[in-house]
Amino acid sequence: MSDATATIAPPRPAASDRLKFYGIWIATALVLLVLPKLFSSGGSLTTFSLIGISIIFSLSYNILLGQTGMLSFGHAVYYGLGGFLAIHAINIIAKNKFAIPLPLVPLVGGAAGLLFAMLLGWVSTRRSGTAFAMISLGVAELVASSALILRTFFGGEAGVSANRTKVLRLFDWSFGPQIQIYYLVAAWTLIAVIAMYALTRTPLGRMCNAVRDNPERVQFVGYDPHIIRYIAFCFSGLFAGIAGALAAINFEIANSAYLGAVQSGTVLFATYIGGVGFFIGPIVGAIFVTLLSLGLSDLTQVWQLYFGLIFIAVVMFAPGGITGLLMMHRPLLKGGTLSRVLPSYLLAFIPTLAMVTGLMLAIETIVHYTVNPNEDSHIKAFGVPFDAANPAIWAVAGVLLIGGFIIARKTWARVAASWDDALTAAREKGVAA
Amino acid sequence: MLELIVISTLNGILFGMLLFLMASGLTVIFSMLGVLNFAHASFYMLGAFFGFQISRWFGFWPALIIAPLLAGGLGALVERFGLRQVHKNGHVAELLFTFGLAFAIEEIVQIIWGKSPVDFRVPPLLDFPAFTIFSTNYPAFKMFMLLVSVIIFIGLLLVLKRTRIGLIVQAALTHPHMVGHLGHNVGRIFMLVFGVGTALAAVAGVIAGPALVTQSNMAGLLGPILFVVVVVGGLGSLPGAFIASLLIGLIQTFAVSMDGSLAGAFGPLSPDYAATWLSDIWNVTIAQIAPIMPYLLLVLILIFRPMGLLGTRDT
Amino acid sequence: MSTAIELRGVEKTFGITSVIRNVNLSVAQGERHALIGPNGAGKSTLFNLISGYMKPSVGSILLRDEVISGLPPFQINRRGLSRSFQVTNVFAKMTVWENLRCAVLWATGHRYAFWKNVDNLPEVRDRTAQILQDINLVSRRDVPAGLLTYAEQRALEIGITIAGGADVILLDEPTAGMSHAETERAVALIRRLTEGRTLLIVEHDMSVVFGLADRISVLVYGQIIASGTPEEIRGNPKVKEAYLGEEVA
Amino acid sequence: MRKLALIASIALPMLGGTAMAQETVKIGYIDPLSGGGASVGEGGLKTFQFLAEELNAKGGILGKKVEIVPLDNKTNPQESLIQAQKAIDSGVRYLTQGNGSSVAGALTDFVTKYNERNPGKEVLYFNYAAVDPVLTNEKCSFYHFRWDASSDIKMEALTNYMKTTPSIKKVYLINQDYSFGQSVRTQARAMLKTKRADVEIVGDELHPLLKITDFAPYIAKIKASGADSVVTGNWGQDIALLLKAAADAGLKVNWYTYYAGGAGGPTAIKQTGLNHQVFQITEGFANIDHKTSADFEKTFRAKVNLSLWYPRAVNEMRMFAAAAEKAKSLEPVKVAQALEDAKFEVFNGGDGVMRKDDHQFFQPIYISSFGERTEKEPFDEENTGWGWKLAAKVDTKDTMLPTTCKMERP
Repeated sequence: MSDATATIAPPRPAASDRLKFYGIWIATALVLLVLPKLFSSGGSLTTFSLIGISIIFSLSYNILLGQTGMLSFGHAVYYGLGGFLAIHAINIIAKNKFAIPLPLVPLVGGAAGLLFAMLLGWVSTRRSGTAFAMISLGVAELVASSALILRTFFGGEAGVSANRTKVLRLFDWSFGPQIQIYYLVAAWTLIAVIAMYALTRTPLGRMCNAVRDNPERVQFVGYDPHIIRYIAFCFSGLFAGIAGALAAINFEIANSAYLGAVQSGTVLFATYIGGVGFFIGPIVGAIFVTLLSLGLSDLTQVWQLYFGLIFIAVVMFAPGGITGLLMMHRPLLKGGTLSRVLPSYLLAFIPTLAMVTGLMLAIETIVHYTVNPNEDSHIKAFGVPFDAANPAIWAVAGVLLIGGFIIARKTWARVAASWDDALTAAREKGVAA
Repeated sequence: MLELIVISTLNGILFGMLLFLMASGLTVIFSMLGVLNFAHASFYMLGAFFGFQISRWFGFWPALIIAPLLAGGLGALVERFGLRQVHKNGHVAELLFTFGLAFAIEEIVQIIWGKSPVDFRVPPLLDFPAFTIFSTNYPAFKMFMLLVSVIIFIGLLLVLKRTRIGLIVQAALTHPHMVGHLGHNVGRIFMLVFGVGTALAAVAGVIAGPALVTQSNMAGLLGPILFVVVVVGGLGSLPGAFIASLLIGLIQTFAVSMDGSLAGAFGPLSPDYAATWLSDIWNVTIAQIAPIMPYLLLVLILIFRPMGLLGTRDT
Repeated sequence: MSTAIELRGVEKTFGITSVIRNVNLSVAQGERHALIGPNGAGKSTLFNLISGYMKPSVGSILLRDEVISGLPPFQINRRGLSRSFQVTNVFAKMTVWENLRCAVLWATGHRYAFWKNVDNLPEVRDRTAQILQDINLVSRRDVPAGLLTYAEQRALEIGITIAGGADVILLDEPTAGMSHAETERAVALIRRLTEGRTLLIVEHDMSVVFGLADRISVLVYGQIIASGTPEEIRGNPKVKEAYLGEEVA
Repeated sequence: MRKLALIASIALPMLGGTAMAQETVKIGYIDPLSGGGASVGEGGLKTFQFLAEELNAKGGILGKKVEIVPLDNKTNPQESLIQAQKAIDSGVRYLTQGNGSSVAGALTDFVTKYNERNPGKEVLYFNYAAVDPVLTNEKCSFYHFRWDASSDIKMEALTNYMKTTPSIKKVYLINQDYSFGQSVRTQARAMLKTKRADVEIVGDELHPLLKITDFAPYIAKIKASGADSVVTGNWGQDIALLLKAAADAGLKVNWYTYYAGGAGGPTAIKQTGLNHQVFQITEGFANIDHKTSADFEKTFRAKVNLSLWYPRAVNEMRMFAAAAEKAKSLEPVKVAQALEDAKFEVFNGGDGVMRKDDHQFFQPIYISSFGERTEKEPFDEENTGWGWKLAAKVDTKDTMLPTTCKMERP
């Protein structure tokens, strides 16, 4: 490397940076190791396992959406096929007593995801943008419908089940108890996350970003955008397959729901709500959406409506997702001007909260009258009991909703203004420094 | 046999025209705004439910007018206060917005009208067999559906050829980049086009509601097929959408009436393979795979004509 | 001297409109060749045809005696022809450094590699750093391309074009919209960067054209009406009549 | 990742508490309570809550109050397993579910494996509506009990009825293309062959599940075949749309269905005007001439504003209470042993027995038709004015089918 490069190119990470970088991974591993000691009930272990699976799946989806700019409505195809192959693999291994332990089964799922992505991806990645989105939808419908026709392989409606304890045991781990499954999922999650992070640092990963930003220009620096999209698609399928296999191991069953539109929609929601612009985004989204979908249905009957509204709100007001919102504050934090926006946040928080509360109250009241009109009007939503027949409640809902909106609008303008202020100040400081 | 062919052709054309009613709005919106409205089928559903509710209060005929106007008005509002806000974040964000919208509309419809089918009936005026061929009745309402579709089709053609807005829309269809140069009233035109497009879908909903089923999953059932139509026809091509609509309508209805399978053609499979996936493929009849025909067609088109039947442009 | 680019009877029609009509053009190796003409003459279309963005309706295009018409853009680029765009066309969300690095990767042979750390490739770093220095954007290294000033984006545009090391460079109005001072800097930059390479440039600024070009071709209504040295063009009555008018005379 | 721990610490308490000393008998009701199947799931939930109240009014089971814990499975097998795990965490030892054989299959598997891996903490699974025959044959489990008649049993009853109905000559089979539809079709073929060899099967159609919006093409085919009867296992919109298309085309046949009485079905039949042409095969219906069940139906309708869809749920809850009393314990394994071979006078009258071999409940099966009512049919359905009328009763002994179940007992 020439001397000039050393001064011009971005500096190589210092030893301390590198230590920090590896430290984060090691810390993550430690947290994963300790977590079940803190929460040991079967339910929380299942929740953690599901979150891990969802993290791999969402990150694999973000290889498409966030990194290569491909919006897919059918990513569950590769997840599902990975799951099915894994289940069949477990059954075959158990039947023939092959010397393959359970922790290696996700590789089968990954291979299946990769294979089908290679097969189906060549045609669909020829187009990008809206056409690709529609094609992914069509291919997903095709595969999901075929799953019900190819009964021997997919097991029809009932699906295919397996017993994960019947394969070769390692160190006397039967993989019956959920705790062992948790560790299996945690290990694979760590491996997959590291692998997918590494992928973003390769020439291919960088060119994926280039294709996302400007597929036209990519052609004029020697690259075929179709090939880049195709390879990205294959990787995405590979990791989705691993996630699917882990899900199959967790549930010990694979069925057509794995391949379906709901599964594809969920991963899209998780990834986008988390934020597609940052590597960590889908991880945050996977955690958020998994917890929400497990918890929200206990709190309200119409959780899916809230789900949809949250998604629309994110698309409209926070296109960077949760992570995008948080990362916006990094320059302020660095510039030391974060404190300037906080008061306006506090100011905006109160009327916005009032507005949201009013909206929720209104929704729950309406739901009571349309869904259960003959029942007792003393209902409970989000753990709060109230009387849906009480005109005072309606009035409160109305006042909170409308009043909150009017006031909140003004405070949002203030937030925007103080934000600009703080950013400018942070930039100036940056220049001064 | 002849009976089946005649009936299937009629049914196929009917279904195709219904698809085209929706696909036309979708295509025009796509050409003008550059966004594929994922919630288009949801407006079809809204049309059906509005039609159901209004026909309860005022009868079917007022519903046929009011429901599309309502749905179209909603569509215009969605464009004005939703899509336009999202526009600055690019097409993916717009598509995702309509995706979220489709999800939310389905939920809201479920909350208001429930999840089971509602009792949306054919108006008594049209509740009689129009004619009988080979002892099979053909309901008058279906003829009415066909008529409405054809009238709207002709009306659409006239509007496109004869009015200023129509000319702008046509220009947008052939030269999407020119839309940006429309000047200051571009916002209003977008709103209008979106409103009219969704109103067309709602018309389809009102007339299909009584004939088929009015249920909260109707959008989810039809949506994917609708997108197949516009991709197969060629994104942004109105004639393409027309041909693809009829093609898919006919393919689906004819496939249903065929019992052929590989086993039928080449004799039963050797018993050695009876329990393998090969036997699934071998014994499946064409009728069984009728509903996946559109998707098979999609894949074939993509392999041989990636731009669609009459498509000229990439997205 | 051998020819770098040769166009033989190239025509391009859109529907019934013909935009390029029977164009024959040859640019010698190492030559700086300017393409001028009034607005709408088809200069950008000609660039699009040569770079593979469009396919000619009739005729053929050769790059160092090899037919390239009909090849996709990336194939042509890999054969050593690179172009810039009239409207800035960079990777807006990526930093200046990453923009240039993307343009270097194929040429350094890393292609679709997914097993190498892109930060650990010395030759990529060297070359990117070199280009970054060449286009004077070292101080803007970590700024997303979308946030650069117009002149900086134009410089980056040129940087991306030459970064792959192509020896035939097509520049489409590289100084359009620049101030006088910026234009002078840009011309100096172009002169330096295209040293020893073949350059085909579309330009409206006549001082740039006559200061830079070895040869000039004049395109009017899709046809080349004259080709020659700056002096020949200056003196060509047809050119004067059709295009330059009193401006040069 | 640090965030994960934080979020988890906030969110987890709501995902599952700890099992406390049991003052109540908790029954986890796992069925769709949101999404497409919710109307059905809600109806079932109200039924079980009504039955729980009925038991509590009599002092509960072994002095403990019965509580129904609603768990939304979104008609998704994976989600059902999560919900089952959640229920178990919160101290539920009895699960009940009915909608969807795929869910039932997954739950049986889960419960069996869970009990194997957690001896002493067993869980029982009461199935009130999933009719896939494999659940009491190949995939039978000691921990699974089914109160609904399996689809094979229903077909056995139907074909026994057909045996005595000479007017049926040409039968057309149309079914949904999935395991249940398949089993209806194959059983119909096999059983008709032995019982009524003269009946001609003029058509055998499988169509995709819940994907068809217009059945007109299928009706054209049925018409062309000259069938006089159609046998179908269709449910949900697939039966409503099928009948609608038939009425539109003026098809005059008798419909023998499994689920024409499901939610929305009666409305659809009334709409088509197919008066007493649509038959259903059930273990009971409102207009059976039986005093106590008619009284029950009246109170139930007044309270819940629904007709009783699941007479079998009544059997299930009452037999559960009886078995617990008999075993003098609420330990699932003991309750399960008490349930085996339990005899029971069923809700609509007649003998019922929970067969030990496969944990399938056997009961009288009724064939009824839907149409205008006489004074013998007091109840209508879905406010249509029409009601179910008895066509035939098949006795318990005529529904007994052999099983291939080889049950593993603890």
